[in-house]
Amino acid sequence: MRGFEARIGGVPVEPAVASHFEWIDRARGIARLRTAEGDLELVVEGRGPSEWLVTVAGRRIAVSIQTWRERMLAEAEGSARAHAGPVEIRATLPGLVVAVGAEAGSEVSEGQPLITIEAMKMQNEVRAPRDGTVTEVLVEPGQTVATGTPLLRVG
Amino acid sequence: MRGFEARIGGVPVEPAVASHFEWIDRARGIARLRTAEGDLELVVEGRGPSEWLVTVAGRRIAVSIQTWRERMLAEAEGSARAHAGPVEIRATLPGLVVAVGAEAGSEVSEGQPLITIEAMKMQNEVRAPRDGTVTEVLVEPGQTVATGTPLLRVG
Amino acid sequence: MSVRKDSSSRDGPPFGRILVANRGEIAVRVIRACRELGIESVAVYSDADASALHVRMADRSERIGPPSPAESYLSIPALIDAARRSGAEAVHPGYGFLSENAAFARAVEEAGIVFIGPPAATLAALGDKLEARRSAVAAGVPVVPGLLVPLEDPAAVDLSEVGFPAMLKAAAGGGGRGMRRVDRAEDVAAALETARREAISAFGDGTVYVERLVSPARHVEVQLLGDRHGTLVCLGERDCSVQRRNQKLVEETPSPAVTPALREALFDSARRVAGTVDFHNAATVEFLVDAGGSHYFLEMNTRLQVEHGVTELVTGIDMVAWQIRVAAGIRLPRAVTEPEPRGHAIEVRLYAEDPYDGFRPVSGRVGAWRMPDGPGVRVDAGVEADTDLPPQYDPLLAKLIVHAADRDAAVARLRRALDETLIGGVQTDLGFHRWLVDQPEFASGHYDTGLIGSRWGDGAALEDAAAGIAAAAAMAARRSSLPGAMPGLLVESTDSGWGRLARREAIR
Amino acid sequence: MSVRKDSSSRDGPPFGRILVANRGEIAVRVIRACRELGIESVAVYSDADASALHVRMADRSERIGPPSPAESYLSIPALIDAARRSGAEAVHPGYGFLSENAAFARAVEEAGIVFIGPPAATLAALGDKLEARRSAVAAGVPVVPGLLVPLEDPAAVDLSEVGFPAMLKAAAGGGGRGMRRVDRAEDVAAALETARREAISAFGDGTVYVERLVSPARHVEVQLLGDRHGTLVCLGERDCSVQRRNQKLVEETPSPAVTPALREALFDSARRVAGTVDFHNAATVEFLVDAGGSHYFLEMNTRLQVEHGVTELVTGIDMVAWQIRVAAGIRLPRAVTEPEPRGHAIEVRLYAEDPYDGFRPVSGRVGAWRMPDGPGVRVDAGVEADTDLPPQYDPLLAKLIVHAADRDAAVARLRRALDETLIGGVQTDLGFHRWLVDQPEFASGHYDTGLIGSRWGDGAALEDAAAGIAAAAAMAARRSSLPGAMPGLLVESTDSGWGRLARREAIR
Repeated sequence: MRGFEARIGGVPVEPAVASHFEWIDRARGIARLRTAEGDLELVVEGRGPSEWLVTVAGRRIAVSIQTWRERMLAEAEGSARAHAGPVEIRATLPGLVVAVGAEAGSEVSEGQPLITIEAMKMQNEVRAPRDGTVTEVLVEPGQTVATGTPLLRVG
Repeated sequence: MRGFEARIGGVPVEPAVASHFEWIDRARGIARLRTAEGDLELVVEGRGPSEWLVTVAGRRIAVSIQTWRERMLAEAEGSARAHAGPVEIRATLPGLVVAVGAEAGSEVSEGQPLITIEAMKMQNEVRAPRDGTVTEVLVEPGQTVATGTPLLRVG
Repeated sequence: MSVRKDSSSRDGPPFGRILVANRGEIAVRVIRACRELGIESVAVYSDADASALHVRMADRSERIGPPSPAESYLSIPALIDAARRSGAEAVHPGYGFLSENAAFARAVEEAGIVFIGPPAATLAALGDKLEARRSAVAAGVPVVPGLLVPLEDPAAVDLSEVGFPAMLKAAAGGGGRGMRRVDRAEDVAAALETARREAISAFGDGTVYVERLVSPARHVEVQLLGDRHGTLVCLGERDCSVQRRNQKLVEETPSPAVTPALREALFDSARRVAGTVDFHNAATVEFLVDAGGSHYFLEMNTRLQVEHGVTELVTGIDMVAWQIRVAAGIRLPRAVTEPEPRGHAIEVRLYAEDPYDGFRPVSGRVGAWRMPDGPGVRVDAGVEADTDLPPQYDPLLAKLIVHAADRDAAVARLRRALDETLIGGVQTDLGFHRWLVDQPEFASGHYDTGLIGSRWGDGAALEDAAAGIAAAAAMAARRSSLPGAMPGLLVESTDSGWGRLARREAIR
Repeated sequence: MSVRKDSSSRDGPPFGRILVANRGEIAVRVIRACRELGIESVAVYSDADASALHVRMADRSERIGPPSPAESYLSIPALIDAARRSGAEAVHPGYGFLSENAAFARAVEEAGIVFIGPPAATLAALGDKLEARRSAVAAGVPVVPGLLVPLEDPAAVDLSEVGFPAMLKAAAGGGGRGMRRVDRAEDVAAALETARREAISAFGDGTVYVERLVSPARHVEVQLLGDRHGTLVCLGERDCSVQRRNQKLVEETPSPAVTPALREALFDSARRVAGTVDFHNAATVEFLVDAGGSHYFLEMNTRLQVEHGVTELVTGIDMVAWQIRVAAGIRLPRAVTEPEPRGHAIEVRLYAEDPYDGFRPVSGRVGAWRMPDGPGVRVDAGVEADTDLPPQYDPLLAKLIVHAADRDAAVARLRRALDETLIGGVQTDLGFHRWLVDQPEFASGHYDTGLIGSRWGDGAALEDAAAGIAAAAAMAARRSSLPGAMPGLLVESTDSGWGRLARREAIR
């Protein structure tokens, strides 16, 4: 397919056989795909040229469509990130910080609860991703955080 | 209003007092207008910079928004057209030509039925707009016409 | 014909696959019924409809020809081919197109496929309106006074017994086509000519007859449903008196003009007419009701009607599902034969046509498309946003149907739903419906088939308030396109306060 | 309080203007009811909602503060100010936010405005779930075995009589907040800590009590409607057993688990509980039903519930309209007090949340938004296409409600409606609902509150078929963006034939 490869969660995926693709509402990503099993309507949203979010039967699936060159570049970058020092922990959901159980300098072990975020209805624990030392705490109780807000760093 | 004038059917119209205008769906022309009487949702579709079709309470209204310079140019052009010789009669609805009652050279009088077009459900007569001589017949029975298709010319 | 079911059992779908021989909203309606019954649906499309909503909603689709209806949706060979190719066990014809065409029903039957409708012979008998008039008379049902034979040479017939004004009608007619009003004996010849031409063009048969014009009149019809086992049920009446060019625009049930006694009489007449033919399907018997409450048989259609939805809402019976089931030989159960109507339903038809210019059909492309929803609102649509409207087909876009506990609540709900509706790209009849819902005649239920002609005409001239709003919006839109325009405040703020709300008054 | 009507007359609107003290779909629902009743509606909005659907649909609107709920939708002074400024005669609180807040009801009453709900004293009495438990016991209604007093020092109480597993519950609770399951006595102290913190945060009151965990259990509730003249009607029950984190996701009526005898018992208990308080409004009495068919009172809410729509569809009664009318002193007529339920209705809640990740709420921006319509489908939505979802608020996007003649038909209709639904921009629970409707437990009606936990978890791993389709679509989309791409055929045509249709099987 013109040198593109599809990956989901980093794993190469063989695209379904499809004979036709058309946009029904391009601005909002509604598209129609004809496969051997029939026509499907999907939502296909671009996040830059190689990153796509495809909603199939209600499930939103992140798909990378990359050329060989793009893949090599991305892997090099990812590899560089993995070897970098501190881990930054970010909020995975929007909510209110209700408790912070660590401070700069705390020794923490993998899985230890560090911060409690209250989303609309629930108390959710943010846990240490690995053993280490907290180098910086970036939020405090009472603060509202969005998805992706940096919470703290573990060295 | 920055030198613009609004006209409907060629007649200047005083715009309603409005404090806010925003697009809800710009691609399709859905907009919200705040007037002294409350908020309204409308469909506002552009046909070139100065011609707009605004649907208010289900009625589609053609509005010209022109600067003084644009208006002068348009009027000069319209005046030139009005003095030109033959009148071209065009279809005002899509349909099937089922009868043609004139040929080149026919003398016709204002209001005389010339062509019958069958739209989905009805026989519709196209009549002579003024006295004159038919100079050209451009369609024949059995032909399908779209809105705006030239039907015949009267000299 | 393979009848797969002979019991009222609802185990398993009545058919495996159905070809839907239609387009637009009715094709969508039938496809939905198939999906709910677990039946695969096969859409058909002309080249103008390759990406149409009904094609996208069906499980499969078959191309049947170029845009011209004669070569696609009216082409019996193309449809039979499509049914065979797709392996369909039954064909649903919808309404219009070939739904009442005896030759099509026969071709379907001969292909070993079930026609979801009556036997071809019934269609042939009912297709001749004049023959149907004679049968009704024989069954003791009142018909509109007039001829029981074709009108051939007007000079040879004494029409004074029919009386004027009179209506010329095509014997093969339906849907308002081939009809002409005549006010004086001397106009008959010319009108006959036009009516014949229209009838030949629409139906391939120029036979025309004449009836007295009943006016003022209400158009009231009775919905029937029958199975293959002799069961016949009346699912109530519908009032379809809001018409332009003899075509329905708004329908409601129950009819505000029908008393319990009249309802009994209408049901009795409908049953008598239905008894003259063999059918197992949805069917409608249409009547005119005059100012004195007398009713006259007009015609019987053994197919689904556009306006079946109001009956579905009030009875709670899914008529399309039952049409399909009875075609498979399933018996109507008591839940259907003893309907318990509840509340009041009104349908308005949203057409691409210009009510400010004689309800002239328009084609083009629908842009904005926002339909109402919420309690008691049903929309059966054949289009969505950004849909081309081919000029070859009927301009019906959607049906907006409301249901509420009583008529006043239904009218209020309809007004609310119309307020929520936005359509762009083409002129529609939405403005007419918004006007209608505020008319005292409609609010009180006291209207007749003359309402549009006498009260609407081509609509009121554009009011200053609406013109001013249109001008303000267009000016703001133009300014929003200028370089450096700010979003939001795009018109001069001369008054940001909120006055006493008069929005509806201002723009109706 | 000015009560404008004291009869069942429906001449003229019950109020002139109502402030809707809520947002999202329920604000839209109340605004629609106002419009149909001829009442002017006043929306309120925080800065995050200035262009929200409920604001655009209302006749007028009032800003009440910044996005934080505490400073806007939960701010009593801001709402009272808005009501006064707008000249509202009544306030409808919707559900959630301040709908059960006695202080708010009192403030509204003291401002001389009608609170569409019960007297403040009733809210105060019912707000304490522990107090409500004691009242139910006194009224002879069975409650879940457990404490009738707060749990303060777990070490000082013998919980063996309650039994394990047990549930800790906030006395001021509701909506699943402040609840914790405890499996062993030694876990009580830690769980109590968390439950208290959640309760204080959510309700400002850390009182917690303990009940035995009834499992397996069905969550069944009875809908009541009462007027100011002592009339009280049971409008049937709803089954709300499909829950995640003790919050409802799907509701239906009638409950497949309720026999006529159990229905009588539930109605009797509901009336007894309702008799302990003074109310004139919509109200719900919630019960657990165990595997043996015994029922236990949980709580009573004297407000509209999210799931009121299924009851409206089956009874044909517009509950919001009647809530408003009874608040104006209008008497419930016989059409309401003698409901005639018809058919079966199911509601699924469309939330912006990730069912593949613990139903985690998500915020963002809804892009594509295509809701189903056609027969038997009702959508009550709070958003439309291109709508921002502020992170501060409940992620309910819309309720999709279906109605059909019986439960099997309703399930089939729900499946069809879910098939038609497309939402982009954010992950929603649509995939969960599509899964649910195909589960044998759901199809047969034999499910309980443990269904999601035991059968869904975080959903199945992504299947190869769905992954392949996503990959094909993304690849085609990328290729469609390349210079020189042709519309239409954007993927290589390796097979243009149509195989036997297996679309649903492939992607479910």
